[in-house]
Amino acid sequence: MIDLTVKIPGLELKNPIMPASGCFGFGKEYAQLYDLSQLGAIMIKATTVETRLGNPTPRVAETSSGMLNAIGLQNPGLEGVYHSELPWLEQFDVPIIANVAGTTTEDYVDVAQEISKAPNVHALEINISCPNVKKGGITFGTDPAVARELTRAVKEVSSVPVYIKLSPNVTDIVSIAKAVEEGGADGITMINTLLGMRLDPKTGRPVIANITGGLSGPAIKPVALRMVYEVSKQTNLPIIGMGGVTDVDDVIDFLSAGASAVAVGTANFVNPFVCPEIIGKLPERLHELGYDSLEELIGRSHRL
Amino acid sequence: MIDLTVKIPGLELKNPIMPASGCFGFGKEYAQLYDLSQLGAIMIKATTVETRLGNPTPRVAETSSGMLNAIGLQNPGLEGVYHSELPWLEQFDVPIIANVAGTTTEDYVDVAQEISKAPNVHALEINISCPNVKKGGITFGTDPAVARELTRAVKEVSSVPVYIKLSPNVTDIVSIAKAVEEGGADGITMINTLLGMRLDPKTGRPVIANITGGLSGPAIKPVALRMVYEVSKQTNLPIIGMGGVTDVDDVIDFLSAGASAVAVGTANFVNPFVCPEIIGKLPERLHELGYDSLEELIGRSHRL
Amino acid sequence: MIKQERMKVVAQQPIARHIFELTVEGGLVDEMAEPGQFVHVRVADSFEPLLRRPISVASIDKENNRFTMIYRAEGRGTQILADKKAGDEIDVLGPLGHGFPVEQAEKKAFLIGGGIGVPPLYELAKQLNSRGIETVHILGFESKQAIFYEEQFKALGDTHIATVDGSHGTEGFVTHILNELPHDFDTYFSCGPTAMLEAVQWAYPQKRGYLSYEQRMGCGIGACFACVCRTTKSETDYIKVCSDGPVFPAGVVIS
Amino acid sequence: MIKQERMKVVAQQPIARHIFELTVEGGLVDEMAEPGQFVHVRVADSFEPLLRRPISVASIDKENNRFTMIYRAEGRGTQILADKKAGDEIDVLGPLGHGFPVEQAEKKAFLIGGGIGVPPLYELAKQLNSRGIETVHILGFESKQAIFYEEQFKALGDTHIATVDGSHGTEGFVTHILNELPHDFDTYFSCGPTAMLEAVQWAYPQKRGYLSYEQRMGCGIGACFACVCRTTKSETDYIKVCSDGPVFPAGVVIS
Ligand SMILES: Cc1cc2nc3c(=O)[nH]c(=O)nc-3n(C[C@H](O)[C@H](O)[C@H](O)COP(=O)(O)OP(=O)(O)OC[C@H]3O[C@@H](n4cnc5c(N)ncnc54)[C@H](O)[C@@H]3O)c2cc1C
Ligand SMILES: Cc1cc2nc3c(=O)[nH]c(=O)nc-3n(C[C@H](O)[C@H](O)[C@H](O)COP(=O)(O)OP(=O)(O)OC[C@H]3O[C@@H](n4cnc5c(N)ncnc54)[C@H](O)[C@@H]3O)c2cc1C
Ligand SMILES: Cc1cc2nc3c(=O)[nH]c(=O)nc-3n(C[C@H](O)[C@H](O)[C@H](O)COP(=O)(O)O)c2cc1C
Ligand SMILES: Cc1cc2nc3c(=O)[nH]c(=O)nc-3n(C[C@H](O)[C@H](O)[C@H](O)COP(=O)(O)O)c2cc1C
Ligand code: FES
Ligand code: FES
Repeated sequence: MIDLTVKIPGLELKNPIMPASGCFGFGKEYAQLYDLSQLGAIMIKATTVETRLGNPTPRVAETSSGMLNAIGLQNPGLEGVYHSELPWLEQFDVPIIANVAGTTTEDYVDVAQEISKAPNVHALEINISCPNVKKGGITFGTDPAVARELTRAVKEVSSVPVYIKLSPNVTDIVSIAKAVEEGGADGITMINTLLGMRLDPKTGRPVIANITGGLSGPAIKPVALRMVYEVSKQTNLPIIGMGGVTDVDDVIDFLSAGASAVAVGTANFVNPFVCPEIIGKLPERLHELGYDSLEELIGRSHRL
Repeated sequence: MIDLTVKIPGLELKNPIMPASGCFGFGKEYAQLYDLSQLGAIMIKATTVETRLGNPTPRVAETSSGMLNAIGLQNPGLEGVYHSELPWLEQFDVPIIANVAGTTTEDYVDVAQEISKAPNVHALEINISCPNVKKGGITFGTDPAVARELTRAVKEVSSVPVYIKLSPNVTDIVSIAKAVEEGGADGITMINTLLGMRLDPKTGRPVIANITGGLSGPAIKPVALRMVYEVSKQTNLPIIGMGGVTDVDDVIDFLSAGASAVAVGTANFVNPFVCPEIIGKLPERLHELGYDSLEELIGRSHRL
Repeated sequence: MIKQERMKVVAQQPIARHIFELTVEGGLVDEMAEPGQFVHVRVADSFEPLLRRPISVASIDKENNRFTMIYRAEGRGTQILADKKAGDEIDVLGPLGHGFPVEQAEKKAFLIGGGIGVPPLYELAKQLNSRGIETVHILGFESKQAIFYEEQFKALGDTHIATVDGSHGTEGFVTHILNELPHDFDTYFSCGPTAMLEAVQWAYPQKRGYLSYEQRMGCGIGACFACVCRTTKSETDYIKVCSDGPVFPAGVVIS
Repeated sequence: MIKQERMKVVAQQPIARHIFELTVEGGLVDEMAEPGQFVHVRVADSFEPLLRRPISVASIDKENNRFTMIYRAEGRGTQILADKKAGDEIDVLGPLGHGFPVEQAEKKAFLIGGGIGVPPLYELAKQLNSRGIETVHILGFESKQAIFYEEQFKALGDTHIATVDGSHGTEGFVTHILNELPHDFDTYFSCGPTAMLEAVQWAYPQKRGYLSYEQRMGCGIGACFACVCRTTKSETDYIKVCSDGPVFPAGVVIS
């Protein structure tokens, strides 16, 4: 028997695979397709203090091996998530990682404090990296000092471990990672989307109503992997890696680069069964590679 | 007749298409395939003071809709380029843009001063963005103040207009663009490659000997386009845009976003005739879109 | 229930300019019920192009476990789809969304379609007719070359065609035809460009109507919030075209 | 001259485990001369996978304007290639590089190949034989299932096979065979994994030899500096496998 379990702060994962925030809603839709209890965890859609309507449409555009999105953090707000989405998810035996977003430190603190009290929320993912909102969001993720202070503030109020979600749109991601480590973060999730744009060649107009959007999918995997590798080398925080994962070998790559678990985003849209399929294939692939447990594989690229 | 000419500092281009630096050597190989005089310009491979051997192999790896490279600025050095490559290129009626690289300001200054004297070098492209050399290179491209001072130093000695090649691996590319504008740059070329990595899932080892490499090709086009759009909006410098261009509509997109000319890199490896093919298709495409001249199209996305 | 299945291509053929008729076979057909539902098609096994393409169900053949799509091959995804041949497999996710409520029609229905909005009206017309409802079809196309299924619709009821360039039928838009026809129907159903849907709604403010909307999609199942529209029902919420729609009662969507 | 051509697939078939033989037709064949040259194949019209794949010319049929490649379908590019059928077209750039100098052999040559390094030796053997040179073929494979062209080589000269697992011929590597054979040849030619090339060079320090190298490639024509090797000829320069090679005299490449 190959051991797929992973232990990171707040999370005892039966396997390292989880859907990424924003790509799985609050689970309801995918629950029509398979039993969510199979998943290692679920990262739910970003939650803000108030209901957010998000951006005008079109909100998505396809690019070479990738897509742009500018959803703009549409969500039913803390109330709705806390009182309706989270209780609904309790029927599944799966830890929830709540994605927290906001435009001010107070926003983050308010959501973190409340949502971390939900019984099935085992960790928070603080989204300081959303490229699709005008204020806040990404600015918290680009300045190390700001990121550190936000981490501190959130840590103070959270009842569960806090993971900070890093933006790839920075000169030096390691400095941000170190800053949130200083701020007391329990872990890091990375990467969020790269800021990109698509134009309609016929008209010259941006395809996405918001003009720019976040690039995700296989196109960004090399960037994500490089960043996970660097951060894992230079900090001690556990990392949940993501960016362009579509199959079991992508998961192997992120684990090798130093991630302790792996999130799957865009690929859910292409193959809604991608998470359980990867989970199903992991034991055999580990066996083929000569590993008895997942933990042995984590970070092996650094040990070569 | 559709007018394809573009005038930007130092360059009277018969059309806006040129091969990007490092993807076309010094022209000799592609000259076996077609007449280089068809090209708007040629951006030759980076030149450093001394001969550089570059990085160990493997130097390239394929990724989804992209590739990584870590050539490491292999080149015959200033002497070789000045006395053998550039004179050979004089047989073609095409302006040369010399790509200048180095590890210290003095390196850049020395190469810029000399190479700008070559009769067919009409402009310099200062590569402050190469991700594949340990020292120098990219560090000049990530700090606005350093970039500004380097621009000043190079401008002082150059006999031809100076374009600065920006790195996309920064938090705020506009601040770098503005800094080089202050430093006296005549134009900007962008973008260089995104820093990325690929692992071999069998072994966990990086595929590229240099561990990380620069990501290019269609995968990065959305990022490149977004950056050109932002820089064009916030500076007055002419831009030569690049990143993932493979066909005439990609060229239309970069021009729409504000580039005055467009360079084609990786696509030359896939289709060595890509530059003349795009040049051939441009007039008809402009006509279809209702434009009589290229200049009218430039920056149209900002005017909508 | 939503299924994901590698379905077998039974037939594919061009039926008008850039328009293809594609019939596939598989167990997923069992799940199909309402006309106006759609499927989300993955056109390649690779991740390039990345996203699935939403295509309406144009007709269902439960007996043979088959259904037919009619689509315009325009962008790179649909062009790849157009290359599929009998015997190939394609990955289909569906059926998705809520379709046209056939039970709402009483005696006579107007089916108003434009361009690639026409296909779902065909299965709708079949189902309405089999319930004894009279259907009148008002269909708009770009030009004569773009017209498809005229005969098939005629076999089910009165069929009026408009072409933008006047090369066949009435010159102009479907609204030009609507203006001429008596309003002797109880329910209308419409699918086509948003501008057409708007015009149709304005034409019949007093009638019961159902409109099928388009939006760019990510997941196609309601999870990603890509395909939203504002709605008259709530100031603080959107509706999702993929899972709440694509068919909505007239007056619900703010487009 | 180097040409880029959409060549027509004439035939494709599996000839050993994961090994395919692919014959294409077109004017580009006119340009082929030396055995050991290669072509750079674009396996899809899209940019995914992005890069061309370098494949050696395994045999040339000038009369019918055809040439044959033999390759292992392993990664995603070669797997796509393996799906091509007679009648399909593939985009071929070539012929590229410098091949084996057949004129260097005097009377008897050893042709030493390993795995997917074997294919170019076949055209080489043909050309040497047609010049009256006796050829001895020493070929290494993983296992019996991986062997191809044994009969074809036998028809041209003495042929010795080694398999790593001993399932056919000598157990072990080609070097095990080389140790047994008399050194009664004037020139050797070799293509295969770098470790094999090294071993062969060590085995015959006094002989004239030519070795064909592999490297990851970008452009395939000498412009991108991806495919370099250090060389004994210069401390300050590299040689490029794609345009200076892939065949180099023994002793030139530092691998
Ligand atoms: C519910 C629904 C039902 C549809 N039914 C049909 C049908 O029966 N027949 C038919 O021909 N078309 C139908 N369409 C439109 C069809 O989805 C698009 O024409 C198709 O996705 C375009 O893909 P492409 O590869 O040609 O274009 P590309 O330009 O390559 O597409 C790029 C991206 O934009 C999306 N996109 C482009 N145009 C549209 C559009 N009009 N609507 C939604 N997404 C778009 C694509 O899905 C893809 O994600 C339907 C759309 C929806 C939302
Ligand atoms: C001059 C030359 C001649 C060759 N001749 C033959 C031949 O006749 N038959 C044959 O089966 N193989 C030959 N090869 C090896 C062949 O190029 C690789 O097996 C092939 O490129 C792998 O592609 P893939 O799609 O299977 O793998 P992927 O893993 O998808 O390849 C990813 C990238 O790595 C490159 N790559 C992977 N393996 C190699 C390799 N061994 N050498 C060079 N690049 C590689 C690919 O070209 C591609 O750019 C030759 C290589 C060279 C350099
Ligand atoms: C449609 C969409 C919506 C997203 N919404 C969120 C979000 O609400 N919060 C967040 O932290 N990340 C969000 N992301 C980013 C993903 O969680 C993930 O970091 C990113 O897409 C990279 O992974 P991928 O390439 O596997 O998609 C979103 C991504 C997509 C494609
Ligand atoms: C193999 C290779 C070598 C390169 N060498 C250089 C170089 O020497 N100097 C430079 O400024 N950019 C270099 N680049 C970057 C390109 O000029 C270009 O900025 C980048 O590849 C993005 O364009 P593309 O996507 O069209 O390739 C190189 C790119 C590649 C792929
Ligand atoms: S497409 Fe994802 S919610 Fe509708
Ligand atoms: S592959 Fe480009 S130089 Fe050899």
